[in-house]
Amino acid sequence: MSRYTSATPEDRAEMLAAIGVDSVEELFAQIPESLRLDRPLALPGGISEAEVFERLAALAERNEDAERQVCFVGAGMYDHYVPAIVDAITQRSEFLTPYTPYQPEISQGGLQAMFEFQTAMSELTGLPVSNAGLYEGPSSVASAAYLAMAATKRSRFVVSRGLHPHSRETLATYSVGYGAEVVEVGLDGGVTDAAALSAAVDGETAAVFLQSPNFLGAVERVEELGAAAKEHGALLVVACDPMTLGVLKPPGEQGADIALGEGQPLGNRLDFGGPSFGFFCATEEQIRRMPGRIAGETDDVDGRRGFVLALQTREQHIRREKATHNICTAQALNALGAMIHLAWLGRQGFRELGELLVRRTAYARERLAAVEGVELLHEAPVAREFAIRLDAPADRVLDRCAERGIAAGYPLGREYPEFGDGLLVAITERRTRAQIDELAEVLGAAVAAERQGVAA
Amino acid sequence: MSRYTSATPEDRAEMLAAIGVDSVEELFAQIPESLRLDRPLALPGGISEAEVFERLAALAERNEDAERQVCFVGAGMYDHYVPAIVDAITQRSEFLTPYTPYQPEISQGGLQAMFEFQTAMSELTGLPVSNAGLYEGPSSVASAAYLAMAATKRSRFVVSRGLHPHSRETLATYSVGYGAEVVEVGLDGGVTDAAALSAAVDGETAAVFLQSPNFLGAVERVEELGAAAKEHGALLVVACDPMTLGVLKPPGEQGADIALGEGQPLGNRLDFGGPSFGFFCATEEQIRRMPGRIAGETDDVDGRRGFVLALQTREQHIRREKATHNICTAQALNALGAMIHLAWLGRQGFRELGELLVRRTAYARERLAAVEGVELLHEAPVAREFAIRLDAPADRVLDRCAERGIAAGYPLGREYPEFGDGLLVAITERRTRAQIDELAEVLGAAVAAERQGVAA
Amino acid sequence: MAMTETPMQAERAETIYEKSKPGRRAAVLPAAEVPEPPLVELIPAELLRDEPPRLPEIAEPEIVRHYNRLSRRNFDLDSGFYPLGSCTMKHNPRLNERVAALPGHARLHPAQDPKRAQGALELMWLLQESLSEICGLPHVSLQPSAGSHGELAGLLLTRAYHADRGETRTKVLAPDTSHGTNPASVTMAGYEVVKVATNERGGVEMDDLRAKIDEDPGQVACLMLTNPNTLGLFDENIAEIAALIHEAGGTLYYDGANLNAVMGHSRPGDMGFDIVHVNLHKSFSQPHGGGGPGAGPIAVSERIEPFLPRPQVVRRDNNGHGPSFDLDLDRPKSIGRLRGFQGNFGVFVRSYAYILSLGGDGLAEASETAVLNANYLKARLAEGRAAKRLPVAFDRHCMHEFVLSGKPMKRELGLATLDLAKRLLDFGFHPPTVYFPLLVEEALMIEPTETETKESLDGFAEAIEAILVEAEDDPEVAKQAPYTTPVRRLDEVKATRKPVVRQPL
Amino acid sequence: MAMTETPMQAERAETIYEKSKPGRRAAVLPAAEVPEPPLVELIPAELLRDEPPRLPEIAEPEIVRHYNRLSRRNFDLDSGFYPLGSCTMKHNPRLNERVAALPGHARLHPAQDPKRAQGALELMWLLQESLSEICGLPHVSLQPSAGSHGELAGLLLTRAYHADRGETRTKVLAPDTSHGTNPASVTMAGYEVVKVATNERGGVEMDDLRAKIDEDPGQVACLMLTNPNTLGLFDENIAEIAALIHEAGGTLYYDGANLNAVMGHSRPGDMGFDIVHVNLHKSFSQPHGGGGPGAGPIAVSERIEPFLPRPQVVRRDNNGHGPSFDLDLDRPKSIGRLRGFQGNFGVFVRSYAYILSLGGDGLAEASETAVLNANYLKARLAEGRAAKRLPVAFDRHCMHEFVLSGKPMKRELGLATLDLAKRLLDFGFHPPTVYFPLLVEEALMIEPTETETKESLDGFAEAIEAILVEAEDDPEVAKQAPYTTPVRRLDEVKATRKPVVRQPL
Ligand SMILES: Cc1ncc(COP(=O)(O)O)c(C=O)c1O
Ligand SMILES: Cc1ncc(COP(=O)(O)O)c(C=O)c1O
Repeated sequence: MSRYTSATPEDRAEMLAAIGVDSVEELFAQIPESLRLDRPLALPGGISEAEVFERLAALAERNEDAERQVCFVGAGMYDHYVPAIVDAITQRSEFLTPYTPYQPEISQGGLQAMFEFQTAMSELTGLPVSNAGLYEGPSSVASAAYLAMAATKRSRFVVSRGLHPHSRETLATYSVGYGAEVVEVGLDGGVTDAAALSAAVDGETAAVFLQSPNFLGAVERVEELGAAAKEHGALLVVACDPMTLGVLKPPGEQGADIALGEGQPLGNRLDFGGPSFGFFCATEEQIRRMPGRIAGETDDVDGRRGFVLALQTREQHIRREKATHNICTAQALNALGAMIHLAWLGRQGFRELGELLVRRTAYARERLAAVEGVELLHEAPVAREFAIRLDAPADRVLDRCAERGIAAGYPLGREYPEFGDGLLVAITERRTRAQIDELAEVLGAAVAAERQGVAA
Repeated sequence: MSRYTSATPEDRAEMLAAIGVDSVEELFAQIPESLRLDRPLALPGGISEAEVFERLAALAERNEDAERQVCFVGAGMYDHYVPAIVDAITQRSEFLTPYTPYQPEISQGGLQAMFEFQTAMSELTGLPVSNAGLYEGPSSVASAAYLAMAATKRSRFVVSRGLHPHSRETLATYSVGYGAEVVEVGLDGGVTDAAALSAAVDGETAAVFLQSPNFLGAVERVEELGAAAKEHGALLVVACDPMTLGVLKPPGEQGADIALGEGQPLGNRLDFGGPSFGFFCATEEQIRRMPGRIAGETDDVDGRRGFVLALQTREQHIRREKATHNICTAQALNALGAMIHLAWLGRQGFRELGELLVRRTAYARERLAAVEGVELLHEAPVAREFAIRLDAPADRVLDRCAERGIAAGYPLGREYPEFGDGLLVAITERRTRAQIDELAEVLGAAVAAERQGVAA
Repeated sequence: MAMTETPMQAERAETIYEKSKPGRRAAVLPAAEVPEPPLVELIPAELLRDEPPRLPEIAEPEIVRHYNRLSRRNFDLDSGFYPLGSCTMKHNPRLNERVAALPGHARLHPAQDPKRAQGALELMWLLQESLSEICGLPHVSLQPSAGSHGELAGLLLTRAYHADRGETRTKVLAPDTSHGTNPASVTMAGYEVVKVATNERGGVEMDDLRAKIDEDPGQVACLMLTNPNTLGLFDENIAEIAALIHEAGGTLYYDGANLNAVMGHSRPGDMGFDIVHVNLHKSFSQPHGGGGPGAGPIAVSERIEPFLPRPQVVRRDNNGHGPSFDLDLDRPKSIGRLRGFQGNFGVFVRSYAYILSLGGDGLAEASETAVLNANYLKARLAEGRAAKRLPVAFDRHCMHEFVLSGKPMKRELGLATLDLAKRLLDFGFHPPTVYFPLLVEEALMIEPTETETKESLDGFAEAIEAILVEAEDDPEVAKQAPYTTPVRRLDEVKATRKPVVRQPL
Repeated sequence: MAMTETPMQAERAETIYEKSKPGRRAAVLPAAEVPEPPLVELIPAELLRDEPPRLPEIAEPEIVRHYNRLSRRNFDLDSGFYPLGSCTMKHNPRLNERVAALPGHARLHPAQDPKRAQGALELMWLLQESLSEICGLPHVSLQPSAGSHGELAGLLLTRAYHADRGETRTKVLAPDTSHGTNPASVTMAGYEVVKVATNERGGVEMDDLRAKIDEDPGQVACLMLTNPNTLGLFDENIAEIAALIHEAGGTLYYDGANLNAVMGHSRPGDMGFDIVHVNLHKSFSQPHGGGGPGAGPIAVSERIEPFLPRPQVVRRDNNGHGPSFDLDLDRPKSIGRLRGFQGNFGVFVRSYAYILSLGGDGLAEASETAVLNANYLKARLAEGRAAKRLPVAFDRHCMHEFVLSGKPMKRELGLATLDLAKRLLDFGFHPPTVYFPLLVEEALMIEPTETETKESLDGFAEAIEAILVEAEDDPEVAKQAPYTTPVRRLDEVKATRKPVVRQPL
């Protein structure tokens, strides 16, 4: 009997008797002898809770996390401060342990929270319809492509090179299954090449994919870029960073049919990449093509206000092969965390946070641009992240900074060979002016050392 | 408006109007001008949650806690593993935030938990009555003295030197108020000097105080020592370590009238000394003289089982100057943590844990005794802690061990000058054989270095 | 049945937006510390937002109260028995939450240089190794975010595998008992679903399978199976099924949602499966969170390995200089990424902690007890009225779950499975999965899991009996149920006809 | 009023012992790793226990369910309005829990060498400094575990102070409005309580005070006051009171339970108090935990300082080598220890986090809003029926709380204060403190605190009105209340007559 099971020898005897067998083995007899594992699993035996804790604490010790390093790395996930009430509430059994709310009468807490979350995301993006969340950012982009195919009966996607590399790779992976073609449009001066984009969009194009701020941190002129899509009847899909939407014009006001993105900055920790959630908002026209759960308001038999999973006829458990998507288990708890964080920030706080990010980012950008051996990779306006070019090998410079306790940024070289020694630097409200000044000093020293070929 | 208050300017205006004043200052006018603070408090202004977190994390960083050091220090508080369910449950708002359960109809959760806790402590100590907890161990000893005075109408206490120094000091402090005399009886071979004790007890003695295992870790022969108390009609008060009561004979079976102690080992973290709780159990005769809250079972008007604060007529809020004690707010949440820990250990686990401690302690004692320059301070039987004597200055040896990441024990010298270079070494289930072996090696090296006068 | 409102029913649902009041706030932000020019000097006016989003304005105490109150309107696993078939609602250990929250895990940036994230990569590698052993397949990718994501991955792997051999195949076979995500994934992967019938023992109808294959073996890309299947029955013909599919050149996909039945007893790899997904939020105790997060790692055979998603966690031996761990991106035949970064790492921490806690023996014992509990409850429900009103769909020993049919109950008492489910709510139980699998009329799919006590199982059986007794006397009681829940039956049609999916502001 | 059982009422309370079944367990322990001789070879048989204590035997899932279910039988601050007079039920920030749980705090051994616990000692010193500034007194000891512990400390300090001057004094004065812990502490400290009357403004009756002092000034050891007092009224004569006591050679003790009214506005030290206790679990947001933990630090004047408990946290300047912090044990005149180790450190962390969060300005704003909320609610209750039925005991502006008298309500409607309190439970409110202070007949003591919204205060006033309206129509409704709570009125007499204080096993 393990710590989590309760069947005592007496229980087992009674239960077997009720079943009418002599042993549990008899129950497993339906598995052909030849397919039964004739040895114990080659895994260590169980250990005590204290030992499990020590084992995992020892592994965690070997990671340089944002508590040990000053973290200027972003690239889609950011070291924001998650308020204590987010953990306190999301760790309540009532939110942590239930399944997807298939029985609405006993799931009003989760359903109403989804409804509140949908409202918040709709407000952020400026689009009327939001679902209750998808896995994460990049796969949400691929999901939007699936919707666009259904909506337009076309199968060609035009994608800005400013879209997160993971989003582009994921879209490519899915598109093999979709039988769709993906055409990429390059960048110019840090932003999507407008001319190339309108040239690339045609009558076969199902959707145009932009990101703003884009991967290089540049705020895109979405409305102008989107014109080509409108012209050819393609959907305009805009990936965005939710934390910038307190200050930046929402995609919905710039002609986006779909606005989506990585939700981690809202109430979710870094967790080495997950779990977080993807948000997904759209116009009214698309509501019946939306992927994922959607909570809706309704009444009970006595006229009480209540919430249910709406439009389930879109979903796999009802519509099977004709479903708008295959997603089932998603990221409800992560979306709840986002909602609590947004409620905590509130209307004023959310805007102030956006302003804080823009101003500290401007300060950091100016500060680093002034460093010897560092120059801006582009001059386009930025909100909370920006790209620089180092006059030294980025990986070696990053190592030197890391030795001094600073994660200086995300190296662009691998995904953007054209920016071989490019570095992406991200700012959150946790990054103080003092830390930014220290980054400038440390980065400058590292670049200088590399140029003088000093051994690290 | 702070983050925790809600009164907007509009609210304030409406509220002031309803009150019929123009400003809040008018409400403060009842404080004589001369007594009103005419300047802001000389404290820094408020800061954001993230900043408070960073500030306190930085302070915490400067402590060498049991996660950074291998901790063999005990002396009343021990580095046991507190199971995760303890935090998960005690952090629920429903347990964390209510006041003392004065309204039983809406406090059944807390009251039943107290009742369950009382049952557990009664089982551990072998005494029929337990309260719901006091502040911590040492002040519980002083509270027992107050009870003994009321029960015997005497005011003389005989105390073993084996009682925790903090308990003896606290008893001395309170006794000034009680107008009582405290007589101390020495140790012989690590245990209370039986002859000296019976000589010290007389017809004026209100109570005899023993601790088992005593401060040097030795298991006392409580029954024999207690005989003197019985003979003279004094109460026998036994302080004990709850973690040893799975294997050691309970005080209640050795003639104790009162069994009490520091509850920290049960479900409470070290917290640099508190909050924890004191447990306090007694015979039926003493029930109406008990200090602190006691939950009792009863029925509601419909015959439903329920729980209330029983025997409140003992307490200060009813009896005022005639109360059995002045305690009001105690340590309910800490006692709940203890109950959850005990339920998690369960009847079998609790005994097994006791056995584990006894065996690892025996191993450690043997291992250290074999170290050059280390000898046992006494040969008496021990359960989870033992005393050794170092052939070198204890403080310097401890420093050397600390430099190697080991908190080797508690130095006896300050409180027991007679054991100048004595060291008290404590074992918990977290201290592995490997760590014990490492302690032997490091301690040996430190002693050797000191003897050779090697500079640290 | 009392129709007076319960205290909770009496309080009307109010959203946090309705509790908002201009000027209130919870968050206080750090000072800017840097120059504060007007934003327009930093970002062109036309790219700026005019009005901030209308998020709620409310101070912290009321936010906490709002969500605490909301939480009490949820039934959860820590409240009581939750025999939701196919969902494996087993105990969620708090230890797992504790270790997942360690800063070394929780605050580790996903783009951290692998050499500075060795602990995380080793943990992932150890989890891969454990799942590989449990599934009996040599290679594992942790990347998929949930079961359905794993299914899609498996089908894309199948496509890549065939493409690599110069083949294009169009059909994916799946039994009519399969879960909805299976056909949905098939479509997303660009395949056509071919349904395979179920035989009288609840397994795959072999003749139908052969027929469907023989139609055009060259078109058979894959067969997706759950084994034990969604009826809770182990398909004894699995070896032959595997042979047929492999003969046709297809891959065999194992939907691991029911892995909890066979851990340490039988392994998909040994059954002949090429690709397996594992729902860490089912068999490996990741809390369901009211609809996620989860994770759906996949284990695959040698021939599928070259195509696994990128990046892959690998262990390098550094010839003797002690092992190190890395993210391998250099995988030319890979299908590519399925998502951002490395997967739901926080879930990996919890599930690995669970595997460490139970160990190999504990996992086997868990499956054993899961099967024991299911068969015991099945036996209890073969007594009394349920025997006739709610017969088991396939009368044989089950594995970890079983399916009853409410058909007689509906015919004889006029009580639909839905009514029974709703009435169970008043008894404090979460209902079983209803109306799935589709081939069983008025289906009730019951999965107790290993972490339930005999007392809970008995209590559930007694509740079913009580409801049936009550219904013989007056079926209306159940038809109007529930009565004691925060809200009573809700108008789902309205919610779909005229959807209101956000708070109007 | 509906008398049908609520779902929660329907489930009979079962203790965890009643859910126990032999052989079940949650904990799995580490292997011994060392030789395992029979215990008798290590400890003499007669010192060993025969049978282990009969603790419950139950697996983890059911332990979690048990205590989660129990928790739902509690009303708490995060559930709703909790205007419990004198208890300062203000919001408990979760941030404080987070920082208290940091391993550097939570796993720090209290016997750690001070030079290896500098962070903790500095935090304690910073908290001492903050409380010193707030109280207007130069020295602070954090040692007392709660308010009543602080009271005892204050009286022992008074005794030591006088003894040091070769005086022995026997009397401690306290107003009849004082809290029960005051007289109880006086007795424990070996003094005799002398009650002082209250004047028509709710303050100390000066003539009575003079009389009590003049009886024998040399016997007056101390006067214990709460200011604002338990009526929520500030005693305008405090300066004169202080003068009288000091003239007589006594000390003036400030019961800080009501400090939340005056933070940043007025300071006990400036009022002339010698000794002050602060309830960190009231004014400084430490959660009450259903009856603790708390902490009751004391702030004292110069003349009392030499006698402060041991050890005392001190800051050493190390002539310029940067400050360090230490535990000072070398205090020859100290009254000694009041408890084990250094005090409730975890509480210090929370309260210091609270002080950092609000800052000096925020604390002043908190008191201001607390006073505003109290006066507003008082005004609301001076409207409608409450005006006549529940008149305020002393008709003047109050500070952070106020006291109503249910005397007319009882006379005119036959409704006791207790009935009103119980009926409030059905409206989802925690009742005020009742029957205290004693000098007000049928007293209701109401303290809303600053963290409540105007809406909550309005809702409470409306509930009172509704209950009074209802009572005019039928007082029985309230007399039988509550109806909707997990249990209804309980037989407290039985619990005291034949106390059952543990589960029989
Ligand atoms: C049999 C079966 N297959 C697949 C799935 C889909 O798994 P997930 O919800 O993790 O996407 C489920 C989950 O409900 C299931 O029960
Ligand atoms: C006025 C007053 N004085 C003293 C106390 C005692 O404080 P504590 O409960 O912290 O011992 C209280 C607490 O209820 C109080 O309200």
